[in-house]
Amino acid sequence: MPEILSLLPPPVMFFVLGFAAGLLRADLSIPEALARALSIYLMIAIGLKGGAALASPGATEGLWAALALGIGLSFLLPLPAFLFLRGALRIERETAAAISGHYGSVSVVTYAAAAGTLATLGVAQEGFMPAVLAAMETPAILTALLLARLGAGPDQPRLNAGKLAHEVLLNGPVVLLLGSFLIGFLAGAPGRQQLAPFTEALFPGALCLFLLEMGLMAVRQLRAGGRGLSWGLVGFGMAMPLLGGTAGLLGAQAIGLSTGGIALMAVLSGSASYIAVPAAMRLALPRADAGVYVTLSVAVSFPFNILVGIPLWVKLAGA
Amino acid sequence: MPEILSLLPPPVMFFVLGFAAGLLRADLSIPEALARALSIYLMIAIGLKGGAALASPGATEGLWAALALGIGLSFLLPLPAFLFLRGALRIERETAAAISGHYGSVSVVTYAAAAGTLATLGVAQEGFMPAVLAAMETPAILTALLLARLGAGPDQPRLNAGKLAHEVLLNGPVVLLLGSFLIGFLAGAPGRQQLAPFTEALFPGALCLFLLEMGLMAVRQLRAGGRGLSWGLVGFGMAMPLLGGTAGLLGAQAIGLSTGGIALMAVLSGSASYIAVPAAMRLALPRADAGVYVTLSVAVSFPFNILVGIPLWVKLAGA
Amino acid sequence: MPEILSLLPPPVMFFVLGFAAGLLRADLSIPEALARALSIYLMIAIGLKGGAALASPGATEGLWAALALGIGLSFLLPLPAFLFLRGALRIERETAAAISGHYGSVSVVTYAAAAGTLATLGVAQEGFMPAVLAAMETPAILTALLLARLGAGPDQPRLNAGKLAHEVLLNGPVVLLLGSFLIGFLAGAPGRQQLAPFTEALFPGALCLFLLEMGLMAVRQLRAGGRGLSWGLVGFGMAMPLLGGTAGLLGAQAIGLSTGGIALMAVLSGSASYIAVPAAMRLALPRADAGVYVTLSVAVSFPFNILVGIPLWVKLAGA
Amino acid sequence: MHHRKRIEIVVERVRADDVTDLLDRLGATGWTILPVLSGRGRRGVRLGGDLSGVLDNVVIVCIASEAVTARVLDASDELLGARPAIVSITDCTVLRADHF
Amino acid sequence: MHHRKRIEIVVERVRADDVTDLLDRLGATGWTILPVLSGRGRRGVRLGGDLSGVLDNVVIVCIASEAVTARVLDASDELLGARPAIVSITDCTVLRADHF
Amino acid sequence: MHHRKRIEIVVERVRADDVTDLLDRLGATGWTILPVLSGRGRRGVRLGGDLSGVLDNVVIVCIASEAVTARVLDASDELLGARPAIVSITDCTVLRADHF
Ligand SMILES: Nc1ncnc2c1ncn2[C@@H]1O[C@H](COP(=O)(O)O)[C@@H](O)[C@H]1O
Ligand SMILES: Nc1ncnc2c1ncn2[C@@H]1O[C@H](COP(=O)(O)O)[C@@H](O)[C@H]1O
Ligand SMILES: Nc1ncnc2c1ncn2[C@@H]1O[C@H](COP(=O)(O)O)[C@@H](O)[C@H]1O
Ligand code: NA
Ligand code: NA
Ligand code: NA
Repeated sequence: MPEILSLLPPPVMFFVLGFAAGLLRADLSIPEALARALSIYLMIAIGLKGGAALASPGATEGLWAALALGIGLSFLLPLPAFLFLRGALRIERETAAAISGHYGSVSVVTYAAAAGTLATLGVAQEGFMPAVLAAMETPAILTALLLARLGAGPDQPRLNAGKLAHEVLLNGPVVLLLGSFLIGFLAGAPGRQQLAPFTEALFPGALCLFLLEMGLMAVRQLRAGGRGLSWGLVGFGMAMPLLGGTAGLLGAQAIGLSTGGIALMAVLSGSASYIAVPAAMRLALPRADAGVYVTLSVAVSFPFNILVGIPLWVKLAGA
Repeated sequence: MPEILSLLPPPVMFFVLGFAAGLLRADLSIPEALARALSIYLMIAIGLKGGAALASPGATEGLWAALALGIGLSFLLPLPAFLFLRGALRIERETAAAISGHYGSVSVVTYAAAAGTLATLGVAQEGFMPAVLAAMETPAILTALLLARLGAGPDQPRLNAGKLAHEVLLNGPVVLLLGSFLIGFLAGAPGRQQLAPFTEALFPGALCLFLLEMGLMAVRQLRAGGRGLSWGLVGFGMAMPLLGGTAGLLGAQAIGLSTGGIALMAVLSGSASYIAVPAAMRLALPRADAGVYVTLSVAVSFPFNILVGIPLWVKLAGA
Repeated sequence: MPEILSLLPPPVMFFVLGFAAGLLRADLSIPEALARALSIYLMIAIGLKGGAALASPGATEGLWAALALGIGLSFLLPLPAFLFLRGALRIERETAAAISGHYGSVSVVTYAAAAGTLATLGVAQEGFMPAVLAAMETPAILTALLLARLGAGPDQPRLNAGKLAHEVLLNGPVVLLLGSFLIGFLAGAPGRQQLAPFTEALFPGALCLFLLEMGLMAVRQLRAGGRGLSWGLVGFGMAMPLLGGTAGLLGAQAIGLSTGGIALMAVLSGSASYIAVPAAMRLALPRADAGVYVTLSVAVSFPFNILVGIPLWVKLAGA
Repeated sequence: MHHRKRIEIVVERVRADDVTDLLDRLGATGWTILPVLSGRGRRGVRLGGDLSGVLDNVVIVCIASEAVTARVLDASDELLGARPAIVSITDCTVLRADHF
Repeated sequence: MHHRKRIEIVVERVRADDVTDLLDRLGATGWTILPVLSGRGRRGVRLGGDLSGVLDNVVIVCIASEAVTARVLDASDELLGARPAIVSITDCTVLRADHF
Repeated sequence: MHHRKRIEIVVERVRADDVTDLLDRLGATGWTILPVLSGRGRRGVRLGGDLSGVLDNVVIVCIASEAVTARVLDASDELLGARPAIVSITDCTVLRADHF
């Protein structure tokens, strides 16, 4: 059975279960509070584990190059996305900018699922990857805003810079990931040991439950917002993760990350935000269509990354 | 203390605590989202454990006979229930049919509590019992619908067959139990080991918390819907579990299940559904009184099964 | 790192994270259902552990003196609080009485955080302290009511004695703590072992998550209700924990508790209720300003106790 | 300001979709669904939050033109005939006529 | 269509039972309780969700006849005298007169 | 009994603060925010509960005097110009005039 396990580990099977249950309109729903609770739990657990790992000797080697790579990709990946959305799909400017921001940023659960797959396969990775994850959350937001402004008319609504800076620097995922990372670092090995039953032993099970809900949510949002998605957009929602992932893969190989690090960097670059970026775009680009970008990220690219992206990047990384 | 523990294990003590707190109108409530989350957790944990158990060699022995017995009981037990409700208590046809469906089907928490008692006592059981649990969820729904139609006038509202089939095959408990069962089976021993801290180590504690809430909920629904219950109905809500449990006990002995399997089959047959069947009845038999069947199942038969049924069947099974 | 850990263990760091995130208006929120669920979990876990500890031989030594001390402090501490609030701050009678009741009673999370600090430091404590915690919850409510009546005019609204008795004896924290305590006691060592992965292994992690939320909640309530707090009241919210804690410290030394017991008794006396007492005051003293006492307890005294009180009492107790 | 009707319907959560489908079909430009904690009616107290969800109710609010309201009332009587629900209508005014 | 009153009461969650008991006693045929996220009034902002629940409010909606409404108004003034709550009344019409 | 207006606004949860700030500024004596499960409007179905919360809506209810209502309507047209929201106004009566 280990082969099936490595291709389709339990969390991914639960995603498929949720997605199938949703498609078949099964009478199944996860309380919204549970989904939010699990999302918070995953970010804290990832942050704590990463911080504790960084506290061990020699663990910072390669950190700066990886951070620079991640931040650079987050800044740059929205560009090709925007050009394609405007040029080929003729999407309205603000919506195109908002969508493109999602693809520079990252998805915590996609990262968690990939980390789970690597753990199952026994492939090691750099301990600082959660810091890279946190660092990639928000640069893309700035690019998206720039893209929305460039060439736009003078009737733009005023940008509330204060509110926006908050969204960029103080959105939930960044605060939770960096905060937990710092706490994990300060608490070191004794802290890690104390919290391990919560943050590590429960992690695979919590991930299963959350991916079940993500499967259900993908279909739900597809039903509610799917009419807004053209086939072109759906295609974009699958092609863009491939482009982003390839960029991440090549970049990570160039800076000499480990096999696991390469796979994770590709997964991060290929993933699309579904918490931090939508929240920022709603405030900064109110005329962009939230139904489109939320649906595209949650209901198209997320499933694609879970089912196709992760196995692909893990394989290409050489694991 | 082990004696007290075996008669009244912690989860049951928490049920008593919740029930007592409810009766005394203590200012205590469990968030609804937590109750739903725990209910989902229990089904997933039961399914995963059962599936993993089935993946071990020789584990399918006796599976088909047990499935056949469970499905048969689920189909047949509504019959005596319906006859009694119509004949002796003169309950209106649709409501009688709806109630009777609950008693052919099963309660996941009652099963979980019984499994916990058996674990405390160190009594083994067939690993496939969660599959039997899932299989018994829905046959009773069909019987209930048949009973509601038989001899009814021509002014019946049209039955939306599609919607109904979904309720029967794709209700939450069936999807979660069978889905997790399959995933547990595919993931096998390595998957089980990875998920054990979540699905097994936490199980007793989660069950305690959930039974606390079930105690509170039983009293709450009794207060809200209790006026709709005659003494005859209350009596039925206790007698029917005894009848069903006896049938399950004898059947399980006849097909040669283990001691634990006999006890669980009796518990399942004696238990009454509180998720899948009410949901199906609401759609299929809209004129039946939901207040009556929900209250009877949750506030009369469930407590009776926890406090009287489980100890009785465990004892009679010879554990 | 152990030094940082002992001054600022992970749960306290998470409190600081939540508080800072709140002050900076970070876009972060914990679902209300999760906060309530964690609060219930902590009370059950504390009760179970205490009850199991009491079941071990010789564990009741010193119990009665500690209970008497705790109950006495809970009865008496509202007196100086009330005198100060009326005399120095000229707070309206009912509100002053309501506030003072909070400071005789206790905070479960403050207790849990202190117990966590002691565990990190390896300092032992009496197993019955959770019983003292439960016993201190409500005597202060009676004192508060007496204070509200003394010297009040004849136009007092009738006191619904039945409802009030329920609030005093059957409020959520008392029922959960005492109920779990009893269950833990009855279940003894085998029960404890079965539930330990839930109640003990998860405790530090759950406490982290809950303190994160308490930090956010403190700022949230400060924002909503802070305008109602004069600087005098804020000062009171810090001075009163020092007075209460000192009384608890001296009392515990007088009756000869262990180092850990002394620290916990000081923490309990210094802490302020945020569940049981507000609920009771709302019913019994409807004219008192709920915004003031909830905000003072949650947003001033709680943070003060976590950041200043606990380290102080742990140090002064000699740990 | 333009005159419209505010239709408010209390109905079982499991049947909310049927009602909104009806509203859509009859030309309503929109609707909003609110959660209900508990309620009392001819069938006694209904307390939401049982695990099957069958005792949950919701409130559906629909701002509609006179014409749509008339159609909804005719149809809802029929739709809800067998299953109880509470329908009340209030006069209201709205800012932008083209939205409703 | 029949004329009725729609009574809407914002009140503390811990006191909702007192209000619905009063409605029952005065002959209301039913009521519906909705959750509130937050609010502002004379006592400032009230943000639900503290752990004791004392800051939570609810909205109680009651469709009642003119006669019941009059009785409720008289009594609620008294009931709520000491404790703040917001009561507003709107004219509405209902489908079936026998339900209200 | 005194005549007032009941303003009901459906708006995105992330923008609720802007609306209540406006109400405060224009002299409203209070408001109440209710949660929304889902809704449909010109932008199609909006289903709350996504993890970013941007698809959540709320209902803001404000009982206000005629004068405040007029000011709110003027301003809300401007405030909400770029961003969709649903505003409806109903006549209502209240018990105590001094509260509103
Ligand atoms: N007069 C009323 N005013 C407001 N809500 C009502 C009224 N009557 C019934 N309801 C609501 O409608 C639900 C179903 O009513 P019923 O079918 O009559 O039991 C109740 O649970 C209440 O939530
Ligand atoms: N003018 C108003 N319009 C709508 N709701 C109000 C109004 N005034 C007060 N409320 C609600 O009633 C609650 C209590 O008001 P108060 O007792 O005046 O603080 C507030 O928290 C609001 O939810
Ligand atoms: N006619 C209507 N009646 C009630 N609620 C509406 C109506 N139209 C829109 N809404 C609500 O307002 C939200 C936003 O509408 P819109 O911006 O038109 O998509 C919807 O999701 C509904 O909750
Ligand atoms: Na990306
Ligand atoms: Na059964
Ligand atoms: Na105290």
